[in-house]
Amino acid sequence: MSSITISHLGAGYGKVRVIQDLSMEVRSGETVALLGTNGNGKSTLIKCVMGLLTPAEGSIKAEIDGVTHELAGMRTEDIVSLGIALVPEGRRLFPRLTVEENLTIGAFRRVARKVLPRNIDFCFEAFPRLKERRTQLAGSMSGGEQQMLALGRALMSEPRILLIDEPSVGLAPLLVKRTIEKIAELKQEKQLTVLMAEQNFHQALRIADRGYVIVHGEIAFAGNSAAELNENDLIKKLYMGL
Amino acid sequence: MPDPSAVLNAVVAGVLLGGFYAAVALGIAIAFGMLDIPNLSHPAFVVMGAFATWVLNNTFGIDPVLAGLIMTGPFFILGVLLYRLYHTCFESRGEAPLQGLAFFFGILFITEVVLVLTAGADYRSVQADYIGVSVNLGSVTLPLRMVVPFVVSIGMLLALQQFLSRSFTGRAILAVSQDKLALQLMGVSPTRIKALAFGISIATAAVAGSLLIIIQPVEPSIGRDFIGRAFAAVVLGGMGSFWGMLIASIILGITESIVSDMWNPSWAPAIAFGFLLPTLAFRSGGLLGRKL
Amino acid sequence: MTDALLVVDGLTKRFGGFTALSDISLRIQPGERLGLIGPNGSGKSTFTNCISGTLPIDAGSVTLDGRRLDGLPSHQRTRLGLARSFQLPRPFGSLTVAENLRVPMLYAGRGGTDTEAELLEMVGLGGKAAQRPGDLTQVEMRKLELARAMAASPRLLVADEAMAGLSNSEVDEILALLLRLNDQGVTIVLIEHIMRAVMAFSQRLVCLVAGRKIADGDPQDVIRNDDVLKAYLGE
Amino acid sequence: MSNLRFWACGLLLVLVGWLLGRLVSNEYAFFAGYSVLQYILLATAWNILGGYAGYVNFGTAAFFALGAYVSVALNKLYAPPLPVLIVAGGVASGLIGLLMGSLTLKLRGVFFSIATLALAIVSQAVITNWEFVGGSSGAYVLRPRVGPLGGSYIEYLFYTMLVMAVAAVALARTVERSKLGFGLAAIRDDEAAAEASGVPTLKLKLLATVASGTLMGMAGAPLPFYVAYLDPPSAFNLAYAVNTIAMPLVGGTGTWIGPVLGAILLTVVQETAMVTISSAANLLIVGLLMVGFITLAPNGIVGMVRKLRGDRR
Amino acid sequence: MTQNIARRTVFATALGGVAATMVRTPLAWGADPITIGCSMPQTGALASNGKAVLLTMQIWAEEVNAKGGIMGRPVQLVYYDDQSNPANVPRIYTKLLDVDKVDLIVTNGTNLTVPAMPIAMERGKVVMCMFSLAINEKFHYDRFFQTMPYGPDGKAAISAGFFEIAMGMTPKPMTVALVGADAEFSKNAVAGAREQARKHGLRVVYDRTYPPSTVDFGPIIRGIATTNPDLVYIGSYPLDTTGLIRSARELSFRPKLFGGGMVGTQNASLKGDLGEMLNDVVSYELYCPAAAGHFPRVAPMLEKYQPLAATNGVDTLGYYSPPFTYCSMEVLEQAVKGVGGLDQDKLGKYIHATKFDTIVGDIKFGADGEWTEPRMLTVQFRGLKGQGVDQFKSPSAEVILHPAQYRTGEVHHPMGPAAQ
Repeated sequence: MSSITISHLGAGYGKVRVIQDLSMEVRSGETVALLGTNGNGKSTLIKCVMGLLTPAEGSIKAEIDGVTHELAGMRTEDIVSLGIALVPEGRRLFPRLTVEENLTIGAFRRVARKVLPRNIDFCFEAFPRLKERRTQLAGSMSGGEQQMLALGRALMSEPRILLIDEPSVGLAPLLVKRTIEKIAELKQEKQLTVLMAEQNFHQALRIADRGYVIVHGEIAFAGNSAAELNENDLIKKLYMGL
Repeated sequence: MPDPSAVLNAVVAGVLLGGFYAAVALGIAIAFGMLDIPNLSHPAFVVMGAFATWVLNNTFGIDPVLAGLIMTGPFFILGVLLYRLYHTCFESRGEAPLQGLAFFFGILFITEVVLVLTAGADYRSVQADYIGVSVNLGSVTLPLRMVVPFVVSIGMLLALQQFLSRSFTGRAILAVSQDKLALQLMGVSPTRIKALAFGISIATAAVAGSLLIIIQPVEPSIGRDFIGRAFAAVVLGGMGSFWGMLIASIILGITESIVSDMWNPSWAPAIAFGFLLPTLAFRSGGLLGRKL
Repeated sequence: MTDALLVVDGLTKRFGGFTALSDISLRIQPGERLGLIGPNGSGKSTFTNCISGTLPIDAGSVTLDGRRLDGLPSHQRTRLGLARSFQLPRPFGSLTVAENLRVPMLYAGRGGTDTEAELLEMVGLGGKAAQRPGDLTQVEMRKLELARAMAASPRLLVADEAMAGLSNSEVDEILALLLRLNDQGVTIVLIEHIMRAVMAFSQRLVCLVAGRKIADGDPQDVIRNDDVLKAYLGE
Repeated sequence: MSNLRFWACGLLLVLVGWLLGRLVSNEYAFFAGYSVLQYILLATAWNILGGYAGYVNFGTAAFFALGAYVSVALNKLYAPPLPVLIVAGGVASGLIGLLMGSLTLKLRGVFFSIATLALAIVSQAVITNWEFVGGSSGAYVLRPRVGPLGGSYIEYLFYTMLVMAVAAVALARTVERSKLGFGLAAIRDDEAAAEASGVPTLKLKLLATVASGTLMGMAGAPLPFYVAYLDPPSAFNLAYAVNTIAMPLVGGTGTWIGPVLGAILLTVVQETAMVTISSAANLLIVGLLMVGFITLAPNGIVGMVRKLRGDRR
Repeated sequence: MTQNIARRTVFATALGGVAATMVRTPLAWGADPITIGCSMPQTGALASNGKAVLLTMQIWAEEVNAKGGIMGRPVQLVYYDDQSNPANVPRIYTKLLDVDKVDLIVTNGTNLTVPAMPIAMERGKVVMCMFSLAINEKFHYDRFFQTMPYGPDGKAAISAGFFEIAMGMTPKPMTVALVGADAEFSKNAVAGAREQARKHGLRVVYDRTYPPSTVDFGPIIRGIATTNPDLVYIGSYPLDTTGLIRSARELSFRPKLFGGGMVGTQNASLKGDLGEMLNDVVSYELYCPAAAGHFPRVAPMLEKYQPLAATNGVDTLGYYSPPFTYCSMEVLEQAVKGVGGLDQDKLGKYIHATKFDTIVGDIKFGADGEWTEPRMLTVQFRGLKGQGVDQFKSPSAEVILHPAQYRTGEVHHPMGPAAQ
């Protein structure tokens, strides 16, 4: 069992408040999409969950196997140790390490070290391209391959909850589609709880159970199903100014 | 046309010398190349390592290389503490580069003076069976005094290379300069990793110091002679790359050796450094550095 | 057709094995208000960097008012009248707000008659002249970033996501500012995610997806273009 | 400080220096004063590149020693008056700065720093092998007893240095407030943004390197007369590089007053330590002071004063 | 004394800036002291020598004061650390002379003395100088005196003995290699040797210098060996002396005669470190046990010096600087007593006119304040085994070859293997 409950969260940078009084939850085994265009607070929210940004107010509770942890105020390293992993926006690979080194470093977490060989095999099976390029430097790969590596690297830490920030960034449409499908596939195989921030609305909804639309740091709409979100006008207005 | 065996001898001597330079530069390759910490005082720690080796050798008759290895422990702790100070004062405030340089200049002075005050200004040297002995391989004469440091240096480099590429901590050290935030997302504390890596970098100074005192007697102020050479080797080698640094050290060594032997020793360091300027100007990534 | 102010022809940019921009061609008329859209990572910022000379290009050419810009360093392009603002504001932190404007005025002021004070007044930073950028709010910082670009008296201004992270009313402020500038004869390329602003501003819209130009034309047509919709909303 | 006040102060300083010189009977004041002024000049010169543009030069000793050795060489050939030697030393060091800068200023700052370190080592080797200026055995430069203005020669050296130091500080202050100063500050804060604002960064950095090198060379030109004997290890002494970096940092970079304050503070402390604690411990104090200052007041004295005044620069 | 020095070090270290008072040796008596000022390197490259010199001066002062001072007045030393940097020297001597108003000054080393010369000359002060080479050739100052026993022709004196011995060997040597460090003393030593070689009709087959920062001397020795010289004359500083000797041994380079003006072979720790590698090496000395019979007062002084040196981390044998430092101080003492005051003019004239009986024998100063007769000892190391300092206390470890009046043995050549 693994879930995240965010209540009355407020956060920002310096004097600028990006998120106000935001509450939401990700229940165990769900894939939840966080929708909205750039600059509305999706990344800020993700940063708060990962401890990269300390929230000004509110709480972020993570429940993993019956134990509840308050994430607000915890250090990133400790949050990762709980079994929460993030695939960051822009992938943030270690460009001068090889594919395999990038994967291995993903398994730094104690629990993950023991199952390193199994997880590497899993990644290579899931992403055959990575196996072909195992000795290549991560920085020299194409965008799609990099996104696969970033996903694989996050999985290496044996997470229970996976956060993904903008997986479609910089990818050609076909690759976006494949990446999104891959996420669904991995989630299934690894029994993960997934929170995915994504601007690509339709692609995200293909795999999401539910979704929240964030506008100016507040939840503008909470859709209990993909269909509900699909039918909402707010999205088109927000996205295309129509 | 110079005698081929003379050339061979000069080249071999240069390789051995370069191996020793690599031992001094290794710590800088880690601190400066991988962690972005401009530790100008590293050579002073090398001299401190030499004095520590002298104490152990002189009082307990411990073999210098072994003494150097023993001292890696205390030096590691010293390095961790120094990094903590550096981190709190500069890195965490985000004003590292310029102030950091001056900070390490200050540390260089302090280390030197502490040595003068505690160990005196006299020359210190160690005793070991291999000092003063040579072996002959065909027409090449190898003084063990240079061979032992070369072997230890290469050994240390290999061991560290293995540590960096095989262990989790090692890989985290390699990664920390590339993307601190991403490393945090792997569950690693960048500050802890950097402290550890800096500790290792200072620990290598203990070994390099023991090698230095095997090669020649030391007195507190000689560390300054190595600042230029060691930094040059690291920059020429492409900052974080051990192999690049080793090759650059050996190039420096061979140049010095050949120029000394065949032409005029007086110009040896200038020519070695002469390499550095054009390399910096036209190939700023160094000789070998992983591309990107 | 009048002579274009900026002509981009076959611009291509690669990073290692990754093609960030491929064969982009674009003409911008004097006085035009052009919107440049595209999902995150589609190459918009790389495009800005390539035409402003921050990044060298691998193929193609960039011409401003008949003058080839290829190989010219950024500062000369700025002096020729091509100014840009940065996506994340990059003010000169140790200088005051007024001094931030003085730098381009001194170095690229192409006979512009505005003073620092007038410019600051115009962008609404009138009272902040003596403050340091570190003390400004997010929106003020954006305004400073724009004001600094304007201080170079540009003929073409590339505004790179000048509104990201701002509130509705703040977006309107910046928008009004840009429109006023355009009134004064400055050609503007607006790179933006906030569609409301883009639609309100642009006379013409260009859409980049994965480093390719997939649409160029009337804004209303462009956002109804299937490819654009797909790129944004997915299939 | 207004322009008028600055120039008044500068003039006053020269006058007071001259008057004090008339009043003070012991020459120690001139020798010590010379050393303080020399470091004011060096620190100010370093700060033009290091403080204003943010490029750290480790090679102060190279520029400084070059000025000194040009002076030795010319003195041996024609024995021209000191001002001529100073100009020549400045020109030579400025040219080296130009050469060095055009090769390395395109690089990231840290590579530039390492390149300057290499420059110091190469130029020391060249001087060591240049027999005309004494090579490694050193050169004797016998100064006349009496300076051209009457009074002892060291008095003359002191006044010369006083004028140069005041002029350098005035130059630095002018640069700071000029178009060039704004350009350099922009480069220091954000090089890409500076380019985008039309600042020709490479040209300005070169200009700063040349100005800085020229002043360092001028600072070195009178040195042979001060020490009477010059050999490469003392001309290229590491102390010059260390002090000229430490002084602006301790005083505060980015403004003309910082290096001045830093130079005065550090030279006075070093001198006091040297003539009171007669052991190795004097260097320890200097080291500890340097480290202490840099860790506790990272923006130097100027930064500290500003903080106290509540200005958040 | 031990305690005094140790306490001072601790005190200065601990209190740092506050400890401004301990420079002048505190004195109990009321009489106005005679102050002797000097600049003495305590840090940097020359600290090793500077510390040994200072220690000897303190021993001397202690002894003089114990005997009741000079003319009833105690002596007091005022010294500052110039950090081995000549640029600090002018300030130190003007401080000493104009502010501290010391009565007498002493200087040490060539490049740390020259900067003091104009200052002393302008004030008409007697300069008692130690361990410098041919300074007064430039100044011709009649109140300058130097106690390093080079004699009137300094540059030649360093190498004269070596070449005289070499030319006495059979068969006569034909070729010589010259090598020296890029620094003041060694450069001059080699320049002198070049003259000597020409005088004796030797062919110079190698003549190079090397930078003092050289680490591996193997290539230099190889370079010399390829020219196959009969003699190798070296001008070097301590670290390179060690490097050159070690490399020559390791490469089994054994010319007929090897050595010369090598600084460092006089230093206890380097002697002990090189040990048997020194066998058959020829170098210079100012004093060694083989000469003890000629200078009976040196041994008792060194007995005082040696334990103090050990605790201060300086040269523990003290054959090099201490006897001649002590001698310089004795000359000053006798001159002040002889003149009956501190009048610098009279002191200068008195020192020129008098033959002094010192710890290192009778000396007389001639033109330019140098000794009238050179008295550098040229020695050859013999019969050393392994490493260790103590064996150097035996008169047989160093055989004096030159000058004739002190000779204790004949030259051994060609150079044998290290272990004999």
